[in-house]
Amino acid sequence: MSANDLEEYRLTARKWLEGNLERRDPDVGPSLRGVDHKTVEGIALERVIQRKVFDAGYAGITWPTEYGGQSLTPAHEAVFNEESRPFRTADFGVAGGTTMGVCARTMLVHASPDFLRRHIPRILAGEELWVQFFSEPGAGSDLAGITTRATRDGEEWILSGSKIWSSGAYYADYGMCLSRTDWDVPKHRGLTWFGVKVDLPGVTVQPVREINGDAEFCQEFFDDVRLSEADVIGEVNRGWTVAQTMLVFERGGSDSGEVRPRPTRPKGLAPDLVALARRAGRDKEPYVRQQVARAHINDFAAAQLARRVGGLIRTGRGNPAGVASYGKLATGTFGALRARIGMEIGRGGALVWEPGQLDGMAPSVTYLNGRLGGIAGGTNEMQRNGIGERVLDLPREPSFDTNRPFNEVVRAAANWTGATGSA
Amino acid sequence: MSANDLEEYRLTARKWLEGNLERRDPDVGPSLRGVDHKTVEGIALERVIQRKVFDAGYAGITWPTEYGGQSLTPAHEAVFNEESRPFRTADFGVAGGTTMGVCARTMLVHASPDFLRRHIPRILAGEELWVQFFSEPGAGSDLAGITTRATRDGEEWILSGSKIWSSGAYYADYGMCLSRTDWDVPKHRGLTWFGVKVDLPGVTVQPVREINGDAEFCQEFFDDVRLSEADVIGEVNRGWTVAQTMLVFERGGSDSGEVRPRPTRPKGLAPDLVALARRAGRDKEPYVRQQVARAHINDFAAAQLARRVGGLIRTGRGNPAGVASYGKLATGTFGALRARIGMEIGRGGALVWEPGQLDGMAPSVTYLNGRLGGIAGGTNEMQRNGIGERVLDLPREPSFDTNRPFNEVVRAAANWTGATGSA
Amino acid sequence: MDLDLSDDQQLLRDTSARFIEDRCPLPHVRELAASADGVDPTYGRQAADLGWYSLLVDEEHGGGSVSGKSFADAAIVALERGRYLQPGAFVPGNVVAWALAHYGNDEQQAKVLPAVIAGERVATWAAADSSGSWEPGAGATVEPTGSGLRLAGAKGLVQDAHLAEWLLVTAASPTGLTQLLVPAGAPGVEIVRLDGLDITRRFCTVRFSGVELTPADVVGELGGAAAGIDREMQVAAVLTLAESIGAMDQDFTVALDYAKVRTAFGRPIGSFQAMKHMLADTSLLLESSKAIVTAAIEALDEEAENAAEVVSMAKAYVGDSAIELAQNCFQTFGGIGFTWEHDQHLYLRRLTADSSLYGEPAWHRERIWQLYGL
Amino acid sequence: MDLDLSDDQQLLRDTSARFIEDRCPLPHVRELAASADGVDPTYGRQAADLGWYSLLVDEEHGGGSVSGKSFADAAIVALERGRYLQPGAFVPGNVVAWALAHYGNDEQQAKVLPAVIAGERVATWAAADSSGSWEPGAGATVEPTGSGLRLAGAKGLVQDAHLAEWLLVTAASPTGLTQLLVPAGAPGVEIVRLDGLDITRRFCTVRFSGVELTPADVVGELGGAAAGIDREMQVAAVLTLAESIGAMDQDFTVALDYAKVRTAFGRPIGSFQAMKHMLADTSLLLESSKAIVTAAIEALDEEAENAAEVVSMAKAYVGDSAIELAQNCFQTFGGIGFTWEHDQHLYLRRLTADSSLYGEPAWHRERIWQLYGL
Repeated sequence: MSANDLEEYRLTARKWLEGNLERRDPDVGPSLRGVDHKTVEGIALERVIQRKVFDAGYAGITWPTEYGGQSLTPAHEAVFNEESRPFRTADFGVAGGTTMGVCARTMLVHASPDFLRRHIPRILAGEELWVQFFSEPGAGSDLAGITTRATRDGEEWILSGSKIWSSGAYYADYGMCLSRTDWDVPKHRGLTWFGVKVDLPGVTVQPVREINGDAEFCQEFFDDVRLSEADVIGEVNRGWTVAQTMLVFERGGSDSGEVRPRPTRPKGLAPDLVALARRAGRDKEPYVRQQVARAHINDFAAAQLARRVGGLIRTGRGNPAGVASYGKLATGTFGALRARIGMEIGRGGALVWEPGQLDGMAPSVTYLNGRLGGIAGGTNEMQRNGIGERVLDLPREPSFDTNRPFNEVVRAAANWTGATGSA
Repeated sequence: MSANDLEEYRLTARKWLEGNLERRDPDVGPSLRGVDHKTVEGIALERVIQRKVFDAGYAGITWPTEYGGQSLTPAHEAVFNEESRPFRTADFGVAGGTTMGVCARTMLVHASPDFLRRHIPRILAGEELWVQFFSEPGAGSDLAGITTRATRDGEEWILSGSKIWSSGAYYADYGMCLSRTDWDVPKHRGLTWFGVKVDLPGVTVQPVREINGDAEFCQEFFDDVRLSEADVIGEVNRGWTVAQTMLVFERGGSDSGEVRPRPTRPKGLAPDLVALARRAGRDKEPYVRQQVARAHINDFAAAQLARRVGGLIRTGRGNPAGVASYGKLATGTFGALRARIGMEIGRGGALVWEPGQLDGMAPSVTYLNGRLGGIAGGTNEMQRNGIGERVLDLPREPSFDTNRPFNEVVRAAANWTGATGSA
Repeated sequence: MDLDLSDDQQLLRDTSARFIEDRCPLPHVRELAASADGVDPTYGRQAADLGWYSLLVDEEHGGGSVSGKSFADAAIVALERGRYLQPGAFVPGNVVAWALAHYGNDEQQAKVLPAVIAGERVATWAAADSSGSWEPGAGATVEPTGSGLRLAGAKGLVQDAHLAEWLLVTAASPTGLTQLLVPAGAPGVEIVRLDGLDITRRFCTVRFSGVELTPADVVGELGGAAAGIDREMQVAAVLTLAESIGAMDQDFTVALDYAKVRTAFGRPIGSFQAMKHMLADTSLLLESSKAIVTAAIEALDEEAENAAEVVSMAKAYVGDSAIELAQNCFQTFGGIGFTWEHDQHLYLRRLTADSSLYGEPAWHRERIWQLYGL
Repeated sequence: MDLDLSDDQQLLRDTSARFIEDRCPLPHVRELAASADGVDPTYGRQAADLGWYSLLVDEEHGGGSVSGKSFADAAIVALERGRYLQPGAFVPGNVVAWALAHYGNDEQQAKVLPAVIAGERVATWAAADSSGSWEPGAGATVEPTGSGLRLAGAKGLVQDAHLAEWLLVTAASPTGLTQLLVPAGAPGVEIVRLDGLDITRRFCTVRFSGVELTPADVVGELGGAAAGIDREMQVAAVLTLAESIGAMDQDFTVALDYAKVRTAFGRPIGSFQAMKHMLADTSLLLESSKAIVTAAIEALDEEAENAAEVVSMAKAYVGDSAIELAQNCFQTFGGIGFTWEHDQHLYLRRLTADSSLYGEPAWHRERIWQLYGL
C-alpha cells in the first residue's frame, strides 16, 4: 500500500460522503442527561444511514470481505474516520458501541464461520443491533456465578432465567447471552454463549427505572425460550473463554498500554462546585472552600493517577488488569465523596428546586449517581481484591467455588457454616 | 451478720488504720506520664506496708482463711476500703492490679489447693507480685495461637519461647505463663498455664521501650527454663479454660451489666484542643473550629455509647462480649482521629517544643499513642469481627485453625495457597 | 431506641406502628410520592387521633404526654414514622403546637392550637431561608407600619406549606427576632411547591410581598423571640433526629438481612470480611447515633442547662453518620440499590435531607463554640 | 517514581542510594537521632560531592543538573533520602542555593553559594513563624534604619539552624516582602534548639532582637521578594514531597512484606480481606501520591503557568495521604509498631512532620482558591 493509494482512498471517500451524507449540526451538543435516550423510531432512521455507508463499502473496513467487510488496513479505516467526522453518520447510541466494539469483535474471535456469515454482514448493514445479556440479578461481582440455564432438548436448547443491566436492550435486535449448560462441573467450565433474538417467544425486555430517573438499562426474562444449535457462539461449555475476550473489548483494550496524553491541566477550580457554593452564598466560607478544594484536588489526583497507570502498563511494571483497578477504585471512592461534598456545600438549598430548574436538580442527581463508580462495572471491593492479589501479591482469599461442581457450590453457599474440612 | 457487727468492724479498722498507716498526701496527684514508673527499691517499701495490713488481718478480706484470707463478706471489704481510702496503703502499680485482680482470682478458680496454699498467702502478704505472660511477639490477636512451649522431661517441664506486653514485669516476682504442651491437637486444646518465678535460670526480663518513651511493658525470654509439676496452674492441656476465666477478670467483670451512672455532661469544649488552637492562634479559624467540635462531639458520642452498651447488657439485649466491642471499636477509631486532629490544628507549631516544655510535647505524645486503642487489648479488626458475628449474626469467616492439630496449622499457614479442599 | 419504655409508651409505639403499617406502608408512601400533594388529607387527622400532635402540648392546652416525658413520647412516634418514611409535616407541625402552647396569645391558643392538635388543619414552621440557612430569622423581615406590621422576604424548606392553613414564620424585626402566625392565604403570601431529593416529603418556598399583619399575629413578644426560636430549633432537631434513627434502623436491618442471604463466590456476602467489617462499622454508627439521640431527648425533657449543646452535638453527629450509614447500605445492596423499585434510594434521600434540615452538621459544630461563648 | 529515568538519572539515583546505604543506614539514623547535633559534620560534605546541593543551581553559578530537568533530578535524590529518613537540611539548603542563584547579589553568589554547593557550610531557610504559619514573611519584620536595616521577630521550624552559617530569612518590610541572608552568628540572633515529633531531623526557633544588617544582606530587592518567596515555597514543597514519597514507599513496602509473612488464625494476615483491602487502599494512596508529585515536579521543571496550583494540590493531597498511609502501616504491624526498636514510628514521625512543613494541607487548599483569585 502506497501513500498514493491512501490519498486516493481519502479523496474517493470524501467525495462519497459529500454526495451522500448530511453534514453534522455543530450546535447539537451532548444531551443534559448522562445518556441520550433512543427510540425505536429514531433508530430506524439511523439504520437507513448505516445502510448507505455499508452499501458504499465503508462499513467494516478492516473486517474480512467474507463477512461483509472490506479487508483493508487500519490506515484506511483511520482515513475514513477522519473524513467522515464532519458528517452525520449513524448513531445507534450505547447499543451501537456494544454491537461494534464488543459483541461483533468477540464473535469474530470465537463464533463459527456459519454464524459469522449469517450475522456480521447484517450488523455492518445496520440490520442487527446487539447488546450483552451478561449480569444477572443474582450475579454481579461474581460474573461466572450466573444461573440462567440453557438445557438441551434434542436439536434445540431451552433458555430460562433473567439478565439485567443490558444497556439499550429496549431498542436492540439481539442479545449475546451467557448461560449455564453444565451444572456438574466447576463454575467456569459449564458456561455457553447464545445469540438470542429479542422478539423470540418467551423473551421479555423491560426497562429498569434507575434512581436518577433514567431508564437506559433493561432487564430480560427468558421463559423457556427455544434456541437452536446455530445460535451457539463459541464452543459449548467453553463460554468463560469467550467472556474473557469480551471483557477485554469491554475495557476498550485499555490493557494495550498505549501512551495516554498528559491530562489537561485543570480548567478552573471545580467549576460545578464553585457555582454551587456561590448559589448558596457560601463561596467565602472557609470550611466550604476546604471541601471544594478537596474535591478539585481529588479530581486532579485521579487524572494524574490514570496517567501513571498508563505508564506502569507501558513500561511493563504491573499486571495490566491489576493496575487498572487503581483507576477504577479511585473513581469509585472519589466519586461518592465528591457527590457528597456537593450536597454538603449546597446544604438545605441543594435539597429542593423549582420544577424544571436543571441546575437546582444537578447536585441531587450527581449525588444519587455518586455510588455508581463504586458498584457498576466492578465494585470497590472487587478492585481492592484485584489490587491486593494481582498487584501487591498478597496471599489469596480462600476459595470455595472454583474446585467443585457448581450445583454443589450453590448448595453449600445456602448452608454456609464457615467450616473448612479438617485436613 | 448484723449492722452492729459491721459497725464494730468499721471502728476497729479505723482505729488500726489511724495507729498504723500514714495518711495519704492529698497533693500527690497522678503523674504526668500515663503510667507511674515503679522501681524495685520503691516496691520494697510498698511490701512493708502490705505486710502490716496482712498481719493485721485486712488483706484478702473475702478470701478463704485456708489461703491466708479472712472469709468475711463483701460488705466487710467495702467497709475497709472506705475506711482505708484516706490512708497510704500499698501501691504496687499496674502489677499490683494484675496480681490481685486477675492472677490470684484466676488461680482461686483453677489452681490446686497445694498451689493456692503455697502462693495466695504470700500474695496477700505482699511477698509475691504476679504478672501475665500471655501475648507473644508472634501471637497478639490470635491469643490461642501462642508458640511458647513447655516440654515434659521426667518430673519436670522445660519452658522455651518468649512473651511480650507484660505490664510491670520488671519489678514482679512471678509470671503466670501460657504455654503449648501438646502440638498434636487443635490449638485450644494443648495449652497449659505455669507459674514462673522471674529469677529462675533461663528467664530474661527486658523492658520494652515504647514509641511514646515509656517502658512499662516487658518482654521475657525463656531459655530452657526448668519448671516442676507443682508450677502447673489448672489442668495440663486445659489452659484455654483458664484463659477464658482470666479474660473475664481482665475485662474487669464488665460483662456483669451493672448500671453505669449517666456520663458527666461535657465539662467544657474539648479543653485540650481549644487550648492547643489558642496557642496556635487559630481558635477563630472556622476550619479549626469544625475539627475541634468534631472531636468534642465524638467524645460525647463515645460516652453515650458506653452508657447504651451498659443498658443493652443490663436489659439482656445483646451478647455482652459482643456489644462491649462497640465501646472498644469507638475508642479505637475515635482515638486515632482525635490525636490526628490535635496535630492538624497545632500544625507546624505542634511538631516542636522547647526541651522540657510539657504542654508543647503533649499533642505529639497523644498522637503517638493515638493508635493504641485500635490495637492494644484487641485490634479494631477483632472488634469488627466480634460485632459482625456475635451481635449482627453475620455468617462466619471460614476457619482454618480450629479443627486440626496445631502443628499442621502452623505448617499450613506458612504454605498458604487459599485453596480449600474439594468436596 | 429507649431501652426502658413504660407500658404506656409501648402502647404508643405499638399503635403508631400499627397505624403506619395499615394506613401508610412503603408502597403507599411511593404512591404519595408520585401524587400532587404528597400526603392524603385524612392521614393527618387519623394520626392526630393517636396523639401525634398533642404530645408536646400540656394538658391545660388540650395536649398531654403519655409518660410525663413529652419529648421521649414524641420521639417514639417520630422513630416509627422514620422507619417507614412517613409523609406529612409531623416535625414542623409539632414545633408549631409547642410554640403556640408556650408563646401563643389567647386567640391563637383557642382557635389555632386545637385545630392543629386535632389534625384538622395543617400548620407548619417557616424558619430557614431559601438558601438553606437556619440562622434565626433568616430570609424574612417584619417592620411596624402605622397600625400594624408588614412582612417581607422569602422562607425556604417549608414543609407542606401548600397544604397549610397557618405558617409560623420567624423573621428579623428592628427590635429583634420575631415570630408571626401568618394565614397561608393572606394577601401577598406566595407558596411555590418545589421538587426535591427527598421524594417522600414536600417542601415549598414561601414568598412574602409586603404581607400586612396585626400585632395579634405575633407569637410571643415582637422582637423577643430569640429564646423561643432557639428552643423550637431544638424541638425540630430532636424530632428529626428520632425520625432519622427510625429510617437508619430500618435501612440497616434490610441491608444486614441481604448480606446474610445474598451469595457470591460460593459464600454469603456477609461472610466476607470486607462486607462484615463495613456492616460492623455501620452498626457502630447506628448504635452511637441512638445513644446520642437518647441523650438529646433527655436533655430536652429534663430542661438541662446545656440542652442546646447536646442537641447540636446529636444533630451534627447523626447528620454525618446517617449519610454514611445509608451509603454503606447502598454499597451492601450493590446494583439492585440503583433500581427505582428498591427502597434503598428512598432511605438515602430521606436521610440526606434530614441531615440538612434544622441545621446541617457544620452549622451545629460551629454553634457549639458559640454556645460556649468562644 | 518517575517511570522514565535517563541513564544519568539512574546513575544519580544509584550513587545516592549507595551512599545512604553505606554512610547513613537506619541504625545510624537512630544514633544521630540520639546525638546532640542530629547530623554529623562530614555527611553534608560527602553528600555535596554527589551533587546534592548543586542540582537546582545553573552551571554558570557552579551547579548543574544531570538531565536538564533540575527538579526531576533533585527529586530523585530527595526520594532516596526519604526512603531512609536521612538527616540534614537538604530541603532548605537547596532552597537557599536556588534562591541565591536566582536572586543573590554578586558577593552572595561568589562567597556563600559555592560553600553551600560544596557542602562546606550549612545554609538554611527561615520562612515560617514559630506557630507554624507559612504566610510569606510570617514572624519577622525588617525596617530601614539610618544607614542599614534592622531585623526583629522570630522564625520557627528552621531546620538545622544550630549548624548553619547563614540563614535566609523572609520578613515583612514597610515596602513589601523581603529576604535577607543573615549570618547565624550576627549579634542579636538567638538560636534555640527544639525537641520534636520527628526525631530524625532538628528544628530550631530563631529570634532576632534588633539584628543590624546592611543592604548588602538583602537577597533580591528590598520589598520585592513576594514572587521569589512563592517560588521558594514551591521548591521546598516539591523536594519535601519527594522525600515523603520515598518514606511512604519504604514504610508501605515493609508493612506489605509483614502482612505476607505474619500469620494468625492459621493464615497469613494479608490473606484476610480486612487487611488486604486496607493495604489496597493504602497502595492507592501511594500510587496516586506518586502520580501527583510527578505532576508537581514537571510543573516546576516546565515552569508551567499553574505551577503554584499544581504544587499546592500535590502538597495538600500527599500531606493527608502520607499520614493515612503511615497510620495504616501502623495498623498492619499491630503491637510491634509500638516498640521503639521497630522503625514504623520513625516513618510516622517523619511523614507527619512533612505534612505540615512548607504548608499543611488546609493551608494549601485555601491557597488554591486564592490562586484563582476567588
